[in-house]
Amino acid sequence: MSDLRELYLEMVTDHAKNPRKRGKVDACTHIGTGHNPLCGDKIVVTIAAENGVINDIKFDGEGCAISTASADLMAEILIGKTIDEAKILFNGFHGLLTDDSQPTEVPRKLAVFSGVREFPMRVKCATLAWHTLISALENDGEATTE
Amino acid sequence: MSDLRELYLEMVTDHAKNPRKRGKVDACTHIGTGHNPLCGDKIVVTIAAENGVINDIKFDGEGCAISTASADLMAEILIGKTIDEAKILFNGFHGLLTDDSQPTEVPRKLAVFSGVREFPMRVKCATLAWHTLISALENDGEATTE
Amino acid sequence: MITDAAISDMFPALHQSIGGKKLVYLDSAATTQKPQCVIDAITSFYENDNANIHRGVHTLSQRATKSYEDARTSVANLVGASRPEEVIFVRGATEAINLIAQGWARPRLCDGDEILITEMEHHSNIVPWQMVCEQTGASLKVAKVNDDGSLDLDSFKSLLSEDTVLVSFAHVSNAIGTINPAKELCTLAKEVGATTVVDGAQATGHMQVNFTEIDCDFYAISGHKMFGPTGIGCLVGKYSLLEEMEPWQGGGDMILTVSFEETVWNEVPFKFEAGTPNIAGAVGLGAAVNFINEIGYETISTKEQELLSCGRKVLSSIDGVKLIGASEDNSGVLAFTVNNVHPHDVGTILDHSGVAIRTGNHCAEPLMNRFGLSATCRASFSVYNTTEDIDRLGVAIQEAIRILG
Amino acid sequence: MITDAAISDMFPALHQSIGGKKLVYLDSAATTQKPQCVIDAITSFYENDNANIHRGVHTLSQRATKSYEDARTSVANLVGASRPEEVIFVRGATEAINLIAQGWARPRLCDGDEILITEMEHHSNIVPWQMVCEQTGASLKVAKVNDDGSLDLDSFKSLLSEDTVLVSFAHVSNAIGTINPAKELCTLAKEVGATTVVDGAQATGHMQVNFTEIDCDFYAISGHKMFGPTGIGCLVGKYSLLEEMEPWQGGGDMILTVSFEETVWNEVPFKFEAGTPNIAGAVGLGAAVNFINEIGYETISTKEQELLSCGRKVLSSIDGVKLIGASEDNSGVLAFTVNNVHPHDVGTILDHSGVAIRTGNHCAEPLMNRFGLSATCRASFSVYNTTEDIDRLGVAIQEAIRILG
Ligand SMILES: Cc1ncc(COP(=O)(O)O)c(C=O)c1O
Ligand SMILES: Cc1ncc(COP(=O)(O)O)c(C=O)c1O
Repeated sequence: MSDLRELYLEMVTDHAKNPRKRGKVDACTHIGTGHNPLCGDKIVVTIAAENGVINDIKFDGEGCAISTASADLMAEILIGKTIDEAKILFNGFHGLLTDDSQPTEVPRKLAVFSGVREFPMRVKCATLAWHTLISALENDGEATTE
Repeated sequence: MSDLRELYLEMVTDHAKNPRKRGKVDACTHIGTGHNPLCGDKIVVTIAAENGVINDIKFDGEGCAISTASADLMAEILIGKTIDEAKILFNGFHGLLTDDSQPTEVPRKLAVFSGVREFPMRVKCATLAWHTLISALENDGEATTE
Repeated sequence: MITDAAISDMFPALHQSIGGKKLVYLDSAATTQKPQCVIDAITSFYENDNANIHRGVHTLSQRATKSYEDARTSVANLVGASRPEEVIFVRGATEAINLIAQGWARPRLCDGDEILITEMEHHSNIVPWQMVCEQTGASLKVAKVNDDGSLDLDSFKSLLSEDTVLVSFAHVSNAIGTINPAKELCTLAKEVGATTVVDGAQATGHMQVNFTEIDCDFYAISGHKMFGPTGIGCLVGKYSLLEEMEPWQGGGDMILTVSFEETVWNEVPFKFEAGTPNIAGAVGLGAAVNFINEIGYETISTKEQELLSCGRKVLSSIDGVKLIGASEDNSGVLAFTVNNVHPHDVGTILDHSGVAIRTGNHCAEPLMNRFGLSATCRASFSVYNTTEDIDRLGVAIQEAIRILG
Repeated sequence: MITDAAISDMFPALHQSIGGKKLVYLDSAATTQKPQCVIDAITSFYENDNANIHRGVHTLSQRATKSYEDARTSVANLVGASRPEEVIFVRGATEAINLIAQGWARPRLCDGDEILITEMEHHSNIVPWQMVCEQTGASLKVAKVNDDGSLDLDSFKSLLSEDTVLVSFAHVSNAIGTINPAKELCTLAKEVGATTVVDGAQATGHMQVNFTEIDCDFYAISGHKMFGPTGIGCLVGKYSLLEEMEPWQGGGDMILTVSFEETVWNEVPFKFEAGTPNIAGAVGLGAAVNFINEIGYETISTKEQELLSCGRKVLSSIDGVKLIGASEDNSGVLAFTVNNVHPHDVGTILDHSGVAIRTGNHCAEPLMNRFGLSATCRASFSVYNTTEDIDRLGVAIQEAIRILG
C-alpha cells in the first residue's frame, strides 16, 4: 500500500483548505460544469479569455481535498496561458496520473498530484476540474468523470 | 441408486408395449387432456359413464413406458368402478408414489408402480393419466403435471 | 451463545490485512461478507451437482433441481411466505422491484394514478417507478423524512388518496438505517386500496421479517446483503397477484408449451424465471438462510444494536463529527460527516488504516439533498463486527481530522 | 498438446460415480461442467475481495471493481468486440435477448413490421419476440429448416423484405447442433435494413466467434454454457446502438444523477446494469475465458468434431437408433431417437448406467414439431469428453433397447 503522505502533500492540503481561485470570473467567456458521481462533487469552471489567451479562471463548488486542490492549482497555473497550452497541460497532467509507462514533464504545481496514481479511485477527483475545463473550452459545457 | 428392474417390472413393460385400452371411447361422457412438459407427452382420456359408474375408459396419445403403462392399467382397473371409487383410487395411487411415510393399500395392478417412488423425476409420468382422469371427471378438461 | 471470535472465524475475508493493518469491514450495507458455509455450498454445487435444472432426468440434474427448490423453500420459511411458490428468484432487490414495476404496474397504471414512495428510498426504489410513470402517465409522490431520519408519517398519510395505486418504501434505509413501520404503512396504504411493495434489501440480513404478517403484496430481497452470493435475490409476492401478472421475460422454463401460433405460460413461480437461473446463487442463498437460522436473528439484532449505540457514543465524542439521521428505530448503520473533511477523503484515509466504510450518496441522492449534503460517510455493521472495530473507526477518523481537518 | 486425461482432471464434477458407475456427462449443451480454475476464482473472490463495486473507495471495493471490469475486457477480447463497453453483463442469453426485445425492439416496432427468426430457435429466442409482437403489433416470421437440420436458405431469403425490422437466429442450435452461417445471414438481413441478433448461447463454449467480423448488431452469450458460473452472461452490442437504447431496468449504478424531477442515465454499459450485478459470476466468467484461451478453440473444436463423428458412427451402427438433424456443419450435439423406446425412458436407463444425457423437447418445441416428434434424446459434448464416453453411451442405449425395445 502506498503512503498517504504522497497523496496529501502539504501543497495539496493547503490549497484544499484555502483555495485561492474559488468563485466566478466576471465577464466570463467560457463556462463548464463537471460532475463526479462517485463522491457527489459538482464543479463549475468559469473562464475569461481573449484572443485565445486565458486572462482569468475560477472554479466553484464543493469537493474533496484532491479535487478542490486540483481545481485551485489548475486555475492558478492557467492564468496567462493560451487555450492551446492549456490543452497540452491537460494531456500532460492526465498522463501523469494514469500512464506510468512514460515519465511526463509537468510544472511543479501539477507534479504534486503524482501520488494520486497510486490511488486509482482518486484519479477522477484530480481530473474533474480539468475535464470540466476542456468541456468549457470546447463549449459543450458538461463533463463527468464517469 | 435404486434398481432399474423395480421401475420396469414385466407388467409395466408389457402394458407399455401392448396397451389394451389405447383409443377413444364411443359415446363418451367425459373427456380430459393432459400434458407433461418434461417429456413432451400429451394424453387424451375419454370416459363413458352412466349414473356415476364408469362403463368404459380409454386413453390416446404417445408417452413414455411409465405413462403409457400407467394409463393402460388405470383404464383396465376403472372399468365398472364408480366415479367416487375412482377418486379414492387416485388418492391411494398418488400416496403410493409420493408419500413413503405410510403404506398405501392399492390393487396389485397399481402396486407395480411402487418402484417409481425411487425415481422422483418419473412420478409425473405415472400420474399424468390419473391427473387427466380427475380433470375429465371434474370437467375442466385440462391437466398438466407441472 | 456463540462468541464474537467464533462468528468472525466463519468469515474468511475478514481475516486479512489491508496495508499491514487488520481489515475492519464496515460496509455490510453495500454487501455482507460470506460465511465459509455459503462459499462451501457454492463450491460443492459446482464440484458435485452442477447441472441444469427442471428438465433433466439424469442424477445431477435431479440433484441440482432439488437443491434449487430447497433453497426456495428455505427462503419462504425464513420470511414467512405462505408457500414456496410465492418466492421468485431474481438477480437482486433491484430486479425484484423492476419486475413489479414492469410486470404489475406498467400494464395497470394510467394517467391520474399515483405511486407513493418516500424521500429515503434507494435509487432502485425510485427509478423503476419513474420509468413506469413515464410509460403510463402516472405520477410519483414522495413522502417526507424528518430531521432525525424517520419517516414523516403525516406527510405519508396526507399523500395517500383514492388515486394512490401503489405504495413502495424501504423496510430499512440503506443510507441512514431508519427502520420503517412496515406493517403500519401497509395498513394505511391498504385503506385507500393501494398495492404495497416493501423494499427489504436492508432488512432480511438483520432482523426477523414476516411477509404474511406485514401483509404487503410484494417484498424485495437481496441475497448478497444477507450473507448470500451476488447475483441472487427474491421477489416474494402474494400468490394470487403473481398468478394475475404477466411474465417478466420470455424464454425457456417459463412456458408450458410454445408454438409459433400460441404460447402457454408455465405456473407461478416458473412463469417469472425465464432461462437458466443463477442455480449456484440460489443454492448459496439457501446456505445463507441456514446460517442465519443457526445464528438466529435474536443474536444478530442484539449484536448490531450494541454496535450501533457504541458507535454513536464513539462518534459523538469526536469533535467535528456529526451524525446524520440517527433515529430511534435504527438498524446498524452510522451515517456521519466530518467537519472540513470531505467524505471521499475520509474514505481514503480510513481505508489506509484498514477500515472499510462507504462514502458518497449511497444511491440515495434525493435523501442527501434532503439533508443538504452531497455525500456522507457510512459505517454499517453486521453480526461479525466487534466493538474493537468501532474503536478502530474512531481512531481512524481522528487521523483524518489530523491530516485535513 | 494437452492430453484428454489432463483436461478431464481439471473438472472435479466429472470424477464421481453415479450408482456405482463412473459418470459420463453428455449434457454440456444444457450446461457445461466447470474447471477447477473457475470454481477457485469464485472462492477466491469471496474469500479475499468480496465487496460491492463501482462506488467504493476502500481496498476490497477497488479490487472487486477491477476484477469485474477485467472480466468484461476478457469477454470483449474473446469475442472480438471493439471495446469493453460493448459487453453488458446480464444473467444469461435469455436475459440478453429479452433486453434487446424490450430495450431495442419494443419502442421501435409497430404494426406491419416483421421479425424474422427460424424454426430451430430455442424458446428463449422465440418467446421474447412473441411478447414484442403482442406489444407492438409486429408479426413473427419463421424461416424453415431442411430435413438434415440445416437452415433452409431459400425460405430465409424469401421471408426477408422491406418490412423485416429485426432478424434473430441461433449461431448454433441447442437441440440438433446445426451451425448457422452467421455472417452470411447477417449480410442478407442487412440488405433489407434489418437489425441483426445472433443467439450465441451454444457457440462461445465451442468455437471462435468474432462479433465484429460477423457484423451483427447484437450477440447473446451464456456464461454457464462456456465453463462459467450460472447467473452470468453477456449481451454484446454495437456501441452506437447501445447508446441510442433506453435502459432495461432502473436502479443503482445505472444512473448519473437522480432527483424526483429528473434522472440522468449513466453511460454504456452501466446504463444497462442496474443494481448490484453478479460480481462473483462475472469474475468466474473471466476465469472461464482464461481457461478457453489456455486450451484454445482449436483444441476444443477438433476434439468435439472427433467425438461427433465417432458418435454418429457408434449410434448409426445400433439397430433402431435414428439420428435427427445431422447436418454437415454441426457442433458436438447428437440428437436421436430409439425405436419403440420413449426418450424419457432412454434417459432414465442411461442415467442408471451413469450416462447423463438430456431428453425432451430441449426448449425447442417448434423444431420438434418440424420433425414430427414430441421429444428426442440428446448427447452433447465438450472438450472434456472422450471416445470412451461415446462407447459407454452406445452400450447404455443397447441396454435400453434390451429392456424396452
Ligand atoms: C434499500 C435498498 N434497496 C435496493 C437495493 C438494491 O439491491 P440489489 O443490490 O440486490 O439490487 C439496495 C442495495 O443496494 C438497498 O440498499
Ligand atoms: C440456443 C440457446 N439459446 C438460448 C439459451 C438460453 O440461455 P441461458 O440459459 O443462458 O438463458 C439456450 C440455453 O438454454 C440455448 O441453448
